[in-house]
Amino acid sequence: MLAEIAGLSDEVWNEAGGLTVGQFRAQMLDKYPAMRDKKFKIAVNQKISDDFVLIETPAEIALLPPFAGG
Amino acid sequence: MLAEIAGLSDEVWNEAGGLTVGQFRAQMLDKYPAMRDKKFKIAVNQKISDDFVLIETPAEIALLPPFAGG
Amino acid sequence: MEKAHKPKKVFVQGPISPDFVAKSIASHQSKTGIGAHAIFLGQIRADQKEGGAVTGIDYTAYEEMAEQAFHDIREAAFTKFELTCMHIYHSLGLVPTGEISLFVFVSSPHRRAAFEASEYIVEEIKANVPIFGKEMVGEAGQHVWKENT
Amino acid sequence: MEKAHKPKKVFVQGPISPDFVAKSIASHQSKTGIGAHAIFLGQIRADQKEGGAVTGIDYTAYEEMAEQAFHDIREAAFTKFELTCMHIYHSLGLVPTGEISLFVFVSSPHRRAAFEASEYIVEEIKANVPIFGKEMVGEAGQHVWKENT
Repeated sequence: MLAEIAGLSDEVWNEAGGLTVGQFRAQMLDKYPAMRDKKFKIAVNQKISDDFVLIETPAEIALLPPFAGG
Repeated sequence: MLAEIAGLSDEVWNEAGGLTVGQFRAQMLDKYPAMRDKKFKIAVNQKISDDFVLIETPAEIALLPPFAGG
Repeated sequence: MEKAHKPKKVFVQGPISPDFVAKSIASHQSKTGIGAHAIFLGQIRADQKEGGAVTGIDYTAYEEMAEQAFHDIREAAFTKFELTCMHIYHSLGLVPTGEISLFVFVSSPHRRAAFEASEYIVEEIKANVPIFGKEMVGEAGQHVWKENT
Repeated sequence: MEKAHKPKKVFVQGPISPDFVAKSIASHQSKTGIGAHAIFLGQIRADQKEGGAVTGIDYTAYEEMAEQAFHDIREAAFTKFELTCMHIYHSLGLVPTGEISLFVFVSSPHRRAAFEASEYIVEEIKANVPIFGKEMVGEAGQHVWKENT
Protein backbone atom coordinates (compact mmCIF):
# COMPACT_ATOMS: atom_id res chain seq x y z
CA MET A 1 0.00 0.00 0.00
CA LEU A 2 2.97 2.34 0.56
CA ALA A 3 4.40 1.23 -2.75
CA GLU A 4 1.12 2.35 -4.30
CA ILE A 5 1.87 5.89 -3.12
CA ALA A 6 5.51 5.99 -4.14
CA GLY A 7 4.70 4.22 -7.39
CA LEU A 8 7.61 1.88 -6.87
CA SER A 9 8.61 -0.76 -4.38
CA ASP A 10 12.40 -0.33 -4.27
CA GLU A 11 14.36 2.86 -4.20
CA VAL A 12 17.98 3.77 -3.54
CA TRP A 13 18.42 6.55 -0.98
CA ASN A 14 21.79 8.23 -1.22
CA GLU A 15 23.05 9.89 1.88
CA ALA A 16 26.55 10.82 2.91
CA GLY A 17 26.00 9.13 6.26
CA GLY A 18 25.03 10.09 9.77
CA LEU A 19 21.28 9.86 9.10
CA THR A 20 19.07 8.67 11.93
CA VAL A 21 15.85 6.74 11.42
CA GLY A 22 13.88 9.84 12.40
CA GLN A 23 15.73 12.02 9.88
CA PHE A 24 15.18 9.43 7.17
CA ARG A 25 11.48 9.38 8.00
CA ALA A 26 11.27 13.17 7.69
CA GLN A 27 13.06 13.20 4.31
CA MET A 28 10.80 10.51 2.99
CA LEU A 29 7.60 12.22 4.11
CA ASP A 30 8.85 15.38 2.32
CA LYS A 31 9.26 13.37 -0.87
CA TYR A 32 5.97 11.42 -0.51
CA PRO A 33 3.58 13.64 1.46
CA ALA A 34 0.69 11.20 0.98
CA MET A 35 2.48 8.80 3.31
CA ARG A 36 1.78 11.15 6.22
CA ASP A 37 -1.70 9.60 6.41
CA LYS A 38 -0.36 6.07 6.57
CA LYS A 39 0.77 4.08 9.56
CA PHE A 40 4.10 2.39 9.09
CA LYS A 41 7.15 1.24 10.98
CA ILE A 42 10.71 1.46 9.70
CA ALA A 43 12.93 -1.60 9.69
CA VAL A 44 16.67 -1.17 9.23
CA ASN A 45 18.39 -4.35 8.12
CA GLN A 46 15.23 -6.24 9.06
CA LYS A 47 14.99 -4.89 12.59
CA ILE A 48 12.23 -2.50 13.60
CA SER A 49 14.14 0.63 14.65
CA ASP A 50 13.44 3.62 16.85
CA ASP A 51 13.79 7.16 15.52
CA PHE A 52 17.03 7.87 17.39
CA VAL A 53 18.92 4.95 15.80
CA LEU A 54 21.74 5.93 13.46
CA ILE A 55 21.55 4.16 10.11
CA GLU A 56 24.84 2.51 9.14
CA THR A 57 25.41 2.50 5.41
CA PRO A 58 24.79 0.54 3.32
CA ALA A 59 21.52 -0.53 4.96
CA GLU A 60 18.35 -2.22 3.81
CA ILE A 61 15.54 0.05 4.94
CA ALA A 62 11.95 -1.13 4.76
CA LEU A 63 8.71 0.72 5.40
CA LEU A 64 6.33 -1.74 7.00
CA PRO A 65 2.58 -1.16 6.90
CA PRO A 66 0.47 -2.59 9.75
CA PHE A 67 0.89 -6.33 10.12
CA ALA A 68 -2.01 -8.55 9.13
CA GLY A 69 -0.80 -12.11 9.68
CA GLY A 70 -3.14 -14.75 10.99
CA MET B 1 -12.40 -50.27 40.49
CA LEU B 2 -15.00 -50.06 43.26
CA ALA B 3 -16.93 -52.85 41.59
CA GLU B 4 -13.77 -54.94 41.90
CA ILE B 5 -14.01 -54.60 45.69
CA ALA B 6 -17.71 -55.26 46.00
CA GLY B 7 -17.49 -58.03 43.43
CA LEU B 8 -20.55 -56.67 41.66
CA SER B 9 -21.50 -53.52 39.85
CA ASP B 10 -25.17 -53.17 40.76
CA GLU B 11 -26.77 -53.70 44.11
CA VAL B 12 -30.16 -52.93 45.62
CA TRP B 13 -29.99 -51.15 48.97
CA ASN B 14 -33.17 -51.48 50.97
CA GLU B 15 -33.86 -48.79 53.45
CA ALA B 16 -37.09 -47.70 55.05
CA GLY B 17 -36.30 -44.10 54.11
CA GLY B 18 -34.85 -41.05 55.71
CA LEU B 19 -31.25 -41.97 54.87
CA THR B 20 -28.84 -39.16 54.10
CA VAL B 21 -25.93 -39.48 51.71
CA GLY B 22 -23.55 -39.48 54.69
CA GLN B 23 -25.48 -42.28 56.43
CA PHE B 24 -25.52 -44.30 53.23
CA ARG B 25 -21.77 -43.83 52.87
CA ALA B 26 -21.22 -45.09 56.44
CA GLN B 27 -23.39 -48.20 55.93
CA MET B 28 -21.60 -48.99 52.72
CA LEU B 29 -18.15 -48.67 54.22
CA ASP B 30 -19.26 -51.05 56.99
CA LYS B 31 -20.25 -53.57 54.36
CA TYR B 32 -17.17 -53.06 52.15
CA PRO B 33 -14.34 -51.91 54.46
CA ALA B 34 -11.79 -52.06 51.61
CA MET B 35 -13.51 -49.04 50.07
CA ARG B 36 -12.23 -46.87 52.91
CA ASP B 37 -8.92 -46.65 51.03
CA LYS B 38 -10.59 -45.50 47.84
CA LYS B 39 -11.54 -42.02 46.75
CA PHE B 40 -15.06 -41.74 45.44
CA LYS B 41 -17.96 -39.35 45.19
CA ILE B 42 -21.61 -40.29 45.56
CA ALA B 43 -24.13 -39.32 42.88
CA VAL B 44 -27.82 -39.52 43.68
CA ASN B 45 -29.97 -39.62 40.56
CA GLN B 46 -26.93 -38.53 38.55
CA LYS B 47 -26.11 -35.50 40.67
CA ILE B 48 -23.01 -35.39 42.87
CA SER B 49 -24.45 -34.99 46.37
CA ASP B 50 -23.19 -33.69 49.70
CA ASP B 51 -23.36 -35.83 52.82
CA PHE B 52 -26.24 -33.90 54.36
CA VAL B 53 -28.59 -34.51 51.42
CA LEU B 54 -31.58 -36.75 52.17
CA ILE B 55 -31.98 -39.57 49.66
CA GLU B 56 -35.51 -39.77 48.26
CA THR B 57 -36.54 -43.33 47.44
CA PRO B 58 -36.36 -44.90 44.97
CA ALA B 59 -33.07 -43.35 43.91
CA GLU B 60 -30.24 -44.32 41.61
CA ILE B 61 -27.10 -44.08 43.70
CA ALA B 62 -23.71 -44.29 42.04
CA LEU B 63 -20.24 -44.42 43.55
CA LEU B 64 -17.95 -42.50 41.25
CA PRO B 65 -14.20 -43.09 41.32
CA PRO B 66 -11.91 -40.18 40.35
CA PHE B 67 -12.64 -38.86 36.87
CA ALA B 68 -10.14 -39.55 34.13
CA GLY B 69 -11.61 -38.01 31.00
CA GLY B 70 -9.41 -36.33 28.46
CA MET C 1 -31.77 -21.58 23.63
CA GLU C 2 -30.89 -21.96 19.97
CA LYS C 3 -31.59 -24.98 17.88
CA ALA C 4 -27.85 -25.48 17.44
CA HIS C 5 -27.42 -26.24 21.14
CA LYS C 6 -29.45 -29.44 21.20
CA PRO C 7 -27.77 -32.41 22.87
CA LYS C 8 -25.14 -33.97 20.65
CA LYS C 9 -23.50 -37.32 20.67
CA VAL C 10 -20.10 -37.01 22.35
CA PHE C 11 -18.93 -40.58 22.84
CA VAL C 12 -17.25 -42.47 20.06
CA GLN C 13 -16.03 -46.05 20.21
CA GLY C 14 -12.22 -46.32 20.20
CA PRO C 15 -9.70 -43.68 19.10
CA ILE C 16 -10.53 -40.46 17.23
CA SER C 17 -8.75 -40.39 13.88
CA PRO C 18 -6.86 -37.42 12.38
CA ASP C 19 -9.07 -37.88 9.34
CA PHE C 20 -12.16 -37.31 11.47
CA VAL C 21 -10.59 -34.06 12.71
CA ALA C 22 -9.94 -33.01 9.10
CA LYS C 23 -13.55 -33.70 8.11
CA SER C 24 -14.76 -31.62 11.04
CA ILE C 25 -12.55 -28.71 9.99
CA ALA C 26 -13.64 -28.96 6.36
CA SER C 27 -17.29 -28.88 7.33
CA HIS C 28 -16.79 -25.39 8.80
CA GLN C 29 -15.47 -23.74 5.66
CA SER C 30 -18.96 -22.72 4.60
CA LYS C 31 -19.41 -20.79 7.87
CA THR C 32 -17.82 -17.56 6.72
CA GLY C 33 -18.37 -15.69 9.97
CA ILE C 34 -15.71 -17.85 11.61
CA GLY C 35 -12.25 -16.31 11.94
CA ALA C 36 -10.65 -18.60 14.51
CA HIS C 37 -10.77 -22.28 15.36
CA ALA C 38 -9.19 -23.65 18.53
CA ILE C 39 -8.75 -27.40 18.70
CA PHE C 40 -7.61 -29.45 21.66
CA LEU C 41 -6.61 -33.08 21.26
CA GLY C 42 -5.87 -35.41 24.16
CA GLN C 43 -3.40 -38.12 23.19
CA ILE C 44 -2.51 -41.23 25.22
CA ARG C 45 1.01 -41.07 26.68
CA ALA C 46 3.26 -44.08 27.21
CA ASP C 47 3.86 -43.16 30.85
CA GLN C 48 6.14 -45.46 32.82
CA LYS C 49 4.40 -47.29 35.66
CA GLU C 50 5.46 -50.07 37.96
CA GLY C 51 5.16 -53.06 35.64
CA GLY C 52 6.00 -51.26 32.42
CA ALA C 53 4.84 -48.56 30.04
CA VAL C 54 1.21 -47.65 29.48
CA THR C 55 0.07 -49.28 26.24
CA GLY C 56 -3.39 -47.71 26.15
CA ILE C 57 -6.34 -46.53 28.21
CA ASP C 58 -9.64 -48.36 28.40
CA TYR C 59 -12.33 -45.74 28.93
CA THR C 60 -15.72 -46.26 30.50
CA ALA C 61 -18.30 -43.72 31.60
CA TYR C 62 -21.39 -43.38 33.72
CA GLU C 63 -22.90 -42.58 30.38
CA GLU C 64 -26.23 -40.95 31.06
CA MET C 65 -24.77 -38.62 33.69
CA ALA C 66 -21.76 -37.94 31.44
CA GLU C 67 -23.94 -36.93 28.49
CA GLN C 68 -25.80 -34.54 30.79
CA ALA C 69 -22.52 -33.12 32.07
CA PHE C 70 -21.30 -32.56 28.50
CA HIS C 71 -24.59 -30.86 27.71
CA ASP C 72 -24.22 -28.55 30.72
CA ILE C 73 -20.64 -27.68 29.71
CA ARG C 74 -21.80 -26.85 26.17
CA GLU C 75 -24.56 -24.59 27.41
CA ALA C 76 -22.25 -22.81 29.85
CA ALA C 77 -19.59 -22.29 27.18
CA PHE C 78 -22.12 -20.86 24.69
CA THR C 79 -23.28 -18.47 27.42
CA LYS C 80 -19.80 -17.38 28.49
CA PHE C 81 -18.10 -17.03 25.12
CA GLU C 82 -19.04 -15.69 21.69
CA LEU C 83 -18.90 -18.98 19.82
CA THR C 84 -20.15 -19.92 16.38
CA CYS C 85 -19.71 -23.67 16.83
CA MET C 86 -18.63 -26.18 19.42
CA HIS C 87 -17.98 -29.89 19.09
CA ILE C 88 -16.79 -32.32 21.73
CA TYR C 89 -15.86 -35.95 21.13
CA HIS C 90 -14.55 -38.44 23.69
CA SER C 91 -13.55 -42.05 23.25
CA LEU C 92 -15.00 -45.04 25.04
CA GLY C 93 -13.26 -48.42 25.04
CA LEU C 94 -9.59 -48.97 24.35
CA VAL C 95 -7.46 -46.15 22.97
CA PRO C 96 -3.86 -47.25 22.32
CA THR C 97 -0.87 -45.11 23.26
CA GLY C 98 -0.22 -42.34 20.70
CA GLU C 99 -3.86 -42.15 19.66
CA ILE C 100 -6.45 -39.50 20.42
CA SER C 101 -9.18 -39.84 23.04
CA LEU C 102 -10.51 -36.27 23.31
CA PHE C 103 -11.29 -33.77 20.56
CA VAL C 104 -12.60 -30.34 21.55
CA PHE C 105 -13.28 -28.01 18.63
CA VAL C 106 -14.54 -24.43 19.08
CA SER C 107 -14.99 -21.77 16.44
CA SER C 108 -15.58 -18.05 16.83
CA PRO C 109 -15.38 -14.85 14.83
CA HIS C 110 -12.33 -13.86 16.92
CA ARG C 111 -9.44 -15.72 18.48
CA ARG C 112 -9.89 -14.62 22.09
CA ALA C 113 -13.24 -16.40 22.55
CA ALA C 114 -11.91 -19.52 20.84
CA PHE C 115 -8.85 -19.74 23.10
CA GLU C 116 -10.79 -19.12 26.28
CA ALA C 117 -13.60 -21.51 25.43
CA SER C 118 -11.19 -24.26 24.48
CA GLU C 119 -9.43 -24.14 27.85
CA TYR C 120 -12.65 -23.79 29.77
CA ILE C 121 -14.24 -26.80 28.11
CA VAL C 122 -11.22 -29.05 28.56
CA GLU C 123 -10.87 -28.15 32.24
CA GLU C 124 -14.59 -28.73 32.83
CA ILE C 125 -14.47 -32.12 31.13
CA LYS C 126 -11.48 -33.23 33.20
CA ALA C 127 -13.11 -32.11 36.46
CA ASN C 128 -16.80 -32.80 36.04
CA VAL C 129 -17.57 -35.59 33.58
CA PRO C 130 -17.81 -39.11 35.04
CA ILE C 131 -15.40 -40.84 32.70
CA PHE C 132 -13.09 -43.52 34.05
CA GLY C 133 -9.83 -44.72 32.56
CA LYS C 134 -7.99 -47.97 33.09
CA GLU C 135 -4.36 -47.53 32.04
CA MET C 136 -3.15 -50.81 30.55
CA VAL C 137 0.42 -51.48 31.66
CA GLY C 138 3.10 -53.75 30.19
CA GLU C 139 2.55 -57.13 28.59
CA ALA C 140 0.86 -58.98 31.42
CA GLY C 141 -2.50 -57.28 31.28
CA GLN C 142 -1.97 -55.28 34.48
CA HIS C 143 -3.82 -52.04 34.89
CA VAL C 144 -3.80 -48.84 36.94
CA TRP C 145 -6.80 -46.52 37.30
CA LYS C 146 -6.10 -43.09 35.94
CA GLU C 147 -6.94 -40.00 37.96
CA ASN C 148 -7.11 -36.45 36.60
CA THR C 149 -5.15 -33.75 38.36
CA MET D 1 19.85 -25.12 20.92
CA GLU D 2 18.47 -28.53 19.99
CA LYS D 3 18.50 -29.97 16.53
CA ALA D 4 14.70 -29.90 16.53
CA HIS D 5 14.67 -26.10 16.71
CA LYS D 6 16.36 -25.45 13.39
CA PRO D 7 14.64 -22.92 11.12
CA LYS D 8 11.61 -24.41 9.43
CA LYS D 9 9.66 -23.39 6.40
CA VAL D 10 6.56 -21.51 7.53
CA PHE D 11 5.13 -20.04 4.35
CA VAL D 12 2.93 -22.09 2.07
CA GLN D 13 1.40 -20.91 -1.18
CA GLY D 14 -2.40 -20.48 -0.95
CA PRO D 15 -4.76 -21.94 1.66
CA ILE D 16 -3.86 -24.62 4.20
CA SER D 17 -6.05 -27.70 3.71
CA PRO D 18 -7.81 -29.69 6.45
CA ASP D 19 -6.05 -32.72 5.01
CA PHE D 20 -2.67 -31.11 5.67
CA VAL D 21 -3.76 -30.57 9.29
CA ALA D 22 -4.75 -34.25 9.54
CA LYS D 23 -1.38 -35.40 8.18
CA SER D 24 0.40 -33.20 10.73
CA ILE D 25 -1.64 -34.72 13.55
CA ALA D 26 -1.05 -38.26 12.32
CA SER D 27 2.69 -37.70 12.15
CA HIS D 28 2.73 -37.11 15.93
CA GLN D 29 1.18 -40.40 16.95
CA SER D 30 4.59 -42.03 17.23
CA LYS D 31 5.64 -39.41 19.82
CA THR D 32 4.25 -41.17 22.85
CA GLY D 33 5.40 -38.56 25.34
CA ILE D 34 2.77 -36.18 24.00
CA GLY D 35 -0.45 -35.91 26.00
CA ALA D 36 -1.94 -32.71 24.60
CA HIS D 37 -2.07 -30.98 21.25
CA ALA D 38 -3.38 -27.43 20.88
CA ILE D 39 -4.15 -26.29 17.36
CA PHE D 40 -5.10 -22.81 16.23
CA LEU D 41 -6.49 -22.19 12.76
CA GLY D 42 -7.10 -18.76 11.30
CA GLN D 43 -9.93 -18.76 8.76
CA ILE D 44 -10.85 -15.94 6.35
CA ARG D 45 -14.11 -14.22 7.30
CA ALA D 46 -16.58 -12.75 4.80
CA ASP D 47 -16.61 -9.41 6.63
CA GLN D 48 -18.85 -6.70 5.18
CA LYS D 49 -16.94 -3.69 3.87
CA GLU D 50 -17.97 -0.68 1.86
CA GLY D 51 -18.26 -2.20 -1.61
CA GLY D 52 -19.30 -5.68 -0.53
CA ALA D 53 -18.21 -8.75 1.36
CA VAL D 54 -14.61 -9.88 1.66
CA THR D 55 -14.05 -12.70 -0.83
CA GLY D 56 -10.50 -13.52 0.22
CA ILE D 57 -7.21 -12.13 1.48
CA ASP D 58 -4.11 -11.82 -0.66
CA TYR D 59 -1.11 -12.23 1.66
CA THR D 60 2.39 -10.92 1.09
CA ALA D 61 5.31 -10.76 3.48
CA TYR D 62 8.65 -9.13 3.94
CA GLU D 63 9.81 -12.68 3.72
CA GLU D 64 13.33 -12.77 5.04
CA MET D 65 12.45 -10.68 8.08
CA ALA D 66 9.27 -12.69 8.58
CA GLU D 67 11.15 -16.01 8.58
CA GLN D 68 13.51 -14.59 11.18
CA ALA D 69 10.57 -13.36 13.27
CA PHE D 70 8.97 -16.83 13.12
CA HIS D 71 12.28 -18.34 14.16
CA ASP D 72 12.52 -15.98 17.15
CA ILE D 73 8.96 -16.81 18.19
CA ARG D 74 9.74 -20.53 18.00
CA GLU D 75 12.84 -20.17 20.14
CA ALA D 76 11.04 -18.04 22.71
CA ALA D 77 8.14 -20.49 22.92
CA PHE D 78 10.45 -23.49 23.38
CA THR D 79 12.17 -21.58 26.19
CA LYS D 80 8.99 -20.46 27.92
CA PHE D 81 6.90 -23.63 27.68
CA GLU D 82 7.54 -27.36 28.05
CA LEU D 83 6.84 -28.32 24.46
CA THR D 84 7.54 -31.52 22.57
CA CYS D 85 6.79 -30.10 19.13
CA MET D 86 5.81 -26.87 17.46
CA HIS D 87 4.76 -26.20 13.89
CA ILE D 88 3.69 -22.94 12.32
CA TYR D 89 2.34 -22.53 8.79
CA HIS D 90 1.11 -19.31 7.18
CA SER D 91 -0.28 -18.72 3.71
CA LEU D 92 1.09 -16.41 1.06
CA GLY D 93 -0.97 -15.39 -1.98
CA LEU D 94 -4.73 -15.56 -2.20
CA VAL D 95 -6.74 -17.38 0.46
CA PRO D 96 -10.48 -17.37 -0.29
CA THR D 97 -13.10 -16.71 2.38
CA GLY D 98 -13.78 -19.79 4.51
CA GLU D 99 -10.32 -21.20 3.99
CA ILE D 100 -7.40 -21.41 6.39
CA SER D 101 -4.39 -19.05 6.34
CA LEU D 102 -2.72 -19.80 9.68
CA PHE D 103 -2.03 -23.16 11.35
CA VAL D 104 -0.28 -23.20 14.71
CA PHE D 105 0.26 -26.66 16.19
CA VAL D 106 1.91 -27.23 19.57
CA SER D 107 2.29 -30.48 21.46
CA SER D 108 3.26 -31.09 25.05
CA PRO D 109 3.15 -33.80 27.69
CA HIS D 110 0.50 -31.74 29.53
CA ARG D 111 -2.34 -29.47 28.47
CA ARG D 112 -1.32 -26.32 30.33
CA ALA D 113 1.85 -25.77 28.30
CA ALA D 114 0.01 -26.51 25.06
CA PHE D 115 -2.74 -23.98 25.77
CA GLU D 116 -0.36 -21.26 26.88
CA ALA D 117 2.08 -21.75 24.02
CA SER D 118 -0.70 -21.74 21.44
CA GLU D 119 -2.01 -18.36 22.59
CA TYR D 120 1.46 -16.92 22.97
CA ILE D 121 2.53 -17.92 19.47
CA VAL D 122 -0.62 -16.63 17.78
CA GLU D 123 -0.41 -13.26 19.57
CA GLU D 124 3.28 -12.93 18.68
CA ILE D 125 2.62 -13.71 15.02
CA LYS D 126 -0.18 -11.14 14.83
CA ALA D 127 1.95 -8.45 16.47
CA ASN D 128 5.47 -9.06 15.25
CA VAL D 129 5.66 -10.80 11.89
CA PRO D 130 5.72 -8.55 8.79
CA ILE D 131 2.87 -10.13 6.88
CA PHE D 132 0.50 -7.92 4.92
CA GLY D 133 -3.03 -8.74 3.81
CA LYS D 134 -5.09 -7.24 1.04
CA GLU D 135 -8.76 -7.99 1.67
CA MET D 136 -10.47 -8.48 -1.69
CA VAL D 137 -13.92 -6.91 -1.62
CA GLY D 138 -16.98 -7.49 -3.80
CA GLU D 139 -16.99 -8.25 -7.51
CA ALA D 140 -15.15 -5.24 -8.85
CA GLY D 141 -11.66 -6.12 -7.67
CA GLN D 142 -11.57 -3.48 -4.93
CA HIS D 143 -9.37 -4.08 -1.93
CA VAL D 144 -8.82 -2.90 1.63
CA TRP D 145 -5.60 -3.41 3.57
CA LYS D 146 -6.13 -5.51 6.66
CA GLU D 147 -4.72 -4.42 10.01
CA ASN D 148 -4.36 -6.63 13.07
CA THR D 149 -5.79 -5.40 16.35
